Amino acid sequence: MDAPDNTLLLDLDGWEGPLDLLLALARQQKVDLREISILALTEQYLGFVEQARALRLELAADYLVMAAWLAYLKSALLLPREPEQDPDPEELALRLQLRLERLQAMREAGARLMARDRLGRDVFPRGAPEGLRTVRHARWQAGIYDLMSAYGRVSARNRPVMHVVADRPVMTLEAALARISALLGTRVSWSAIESFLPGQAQGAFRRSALASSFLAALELARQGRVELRQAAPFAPLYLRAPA
Amino acid sequence: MRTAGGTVPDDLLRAAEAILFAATEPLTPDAIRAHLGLAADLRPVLERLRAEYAGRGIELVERAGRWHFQTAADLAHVLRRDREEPRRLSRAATETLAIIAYHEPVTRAEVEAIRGVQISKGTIDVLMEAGWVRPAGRREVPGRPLLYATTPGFLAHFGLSSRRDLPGMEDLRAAGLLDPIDHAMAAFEVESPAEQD
Amino acid sequence: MRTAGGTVPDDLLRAAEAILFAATEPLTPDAIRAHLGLAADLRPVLERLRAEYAGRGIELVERAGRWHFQTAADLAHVLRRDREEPRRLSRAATETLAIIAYHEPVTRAEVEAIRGVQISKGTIDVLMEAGWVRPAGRREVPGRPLLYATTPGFLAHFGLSSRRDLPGMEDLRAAGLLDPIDHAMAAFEVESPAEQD
Repeated sequence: MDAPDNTLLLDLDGWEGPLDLLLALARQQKVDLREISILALTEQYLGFVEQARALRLELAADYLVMAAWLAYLKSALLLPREPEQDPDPEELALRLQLRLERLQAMREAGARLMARDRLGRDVFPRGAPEGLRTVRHARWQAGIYDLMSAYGRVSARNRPVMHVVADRPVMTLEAALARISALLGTRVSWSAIESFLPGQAQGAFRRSALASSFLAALELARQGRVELRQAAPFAPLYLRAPA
Repeated sequence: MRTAGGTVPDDLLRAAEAILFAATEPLTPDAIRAHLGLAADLRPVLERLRAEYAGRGIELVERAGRWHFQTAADLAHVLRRDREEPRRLSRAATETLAIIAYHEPVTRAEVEAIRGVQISKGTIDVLMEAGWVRPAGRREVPGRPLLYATTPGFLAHFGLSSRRDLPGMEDLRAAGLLDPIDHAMAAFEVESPAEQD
Repeated sequence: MRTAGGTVPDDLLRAAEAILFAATEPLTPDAIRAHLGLAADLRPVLERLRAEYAGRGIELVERAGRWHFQTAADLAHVLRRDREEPRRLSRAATETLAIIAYHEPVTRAEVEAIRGVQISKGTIDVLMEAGWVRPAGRREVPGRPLLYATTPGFLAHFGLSSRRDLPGMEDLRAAGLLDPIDHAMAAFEVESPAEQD
């Protein structure tokens, strides 16, 4: 811990990752990154990691990964060149240098950006603009036909209307009661309710006759004058005279 | 844009201009001076700025000793952009308009009686906004309710030369518009108090 | 303050000036035209307005195709008085913003590759909250990572007419420093299996 830059090197909090540390080391070496010695940089970095170890400082894993990779790069650069070696260590060194250049370029670009005349800090928009307004108007549309039909609708709604119920073919409950009572005496066994309807009954009249006959059957059953049988809901309904 | 001559230093003029522009409220000359941090007499600066902006789209004005920029008064119309959107009149509004046209002048209560349904405040407003209906005095009965009538704009829009051109009841009947086809339905129709117009 | 000559009608110039002055946001020529309600070519109008204001305390500037008035940069010292300095961006956020601006659109992993370190989730959030960075679709590679790009607000804030005006853009491009990031150096790659995109 004799060299003054050691204190800088061990200030771990200041580094944003191994690449950042490498860039700082490289800039100590040369301002122009294109002229740095990758080999020297590698040694500096490995020396830094060594010192951290000696001080029992815990280094984040990515610093150690970088150290391992740089140790590999260093040995590849120092060993006699094998023509077919892949990847080419010189190329790896060049890429590392390019990465450092790229990071430095972006760091400088960020600083230049922040130093620009910034809106709201150095230059200002109008403090109290009147503002622009977009006013939407409805252009109401209706035609004479709309008007006529609306008035027709209102008038028709208010005219007195006489409701006439048309004469419809029905079988009254009384008729059904009389018919079933009369027919029951002629039947010897269970007969479906449909067989009690008039033979000529069709359509609405047949439905009316069926409804009334059903009610009549219930009424007769209540009076004990008929017996009803149905095997299941909606199954045929059978009638017979009580035994 | 700089006028020739004048004894006001340019940098003072520019600074005052920028301060007034960026200010969120009208400024007294003292307030401007405080920003500048110097003891200059601002009166000639402000007067010259005002003169330079005279006739432009922006002007510098003084109100009760405070100065501010504003857009020129005659350009107020360009700051407002009007957009027309065609919209169909609602059924409630169409019926109300028809009743007013056939029975004018009528009160709102009378319109409601004829329609058999209440009408919302907005319905008549829409018709007035459209320029088809106008207030036409008051009926001299207790409460003096407002009367409504149609406008010349109404006749123009519907292509009528006078109200006598409105189709009569016989015309409506002939056109099949009085047939009570769906009136059982209409009677059941629910109309909310806050009718959409 | 009117420059001599010019083929721009005065009323058009005044109207455009008032609209830009009253606007709360930078305006595109189309937006100005919509307010004017006419189909004029606004380019000469805006160019002439810009020329007329050049050197004044207020300037007309174009940023990302939108125009607005702002105070002249050299007057910052009189305007900054009693204004709060906007929050300083962290180093990570500053570098991230620069990388996005110079490389856009980029993924978070690409930003991390250049910086050689993971960036925390909050870093991009800060830039988006400032209105300078926006999501810009996804890269069609496995995982479909989100892409980020800058906004018109970024250009307006930093006084750039377009991304071509970014400081040193051409030099960096010529030096190959903006080329697609080479992922070959696996050892440098930041390991971020659980990348939040």
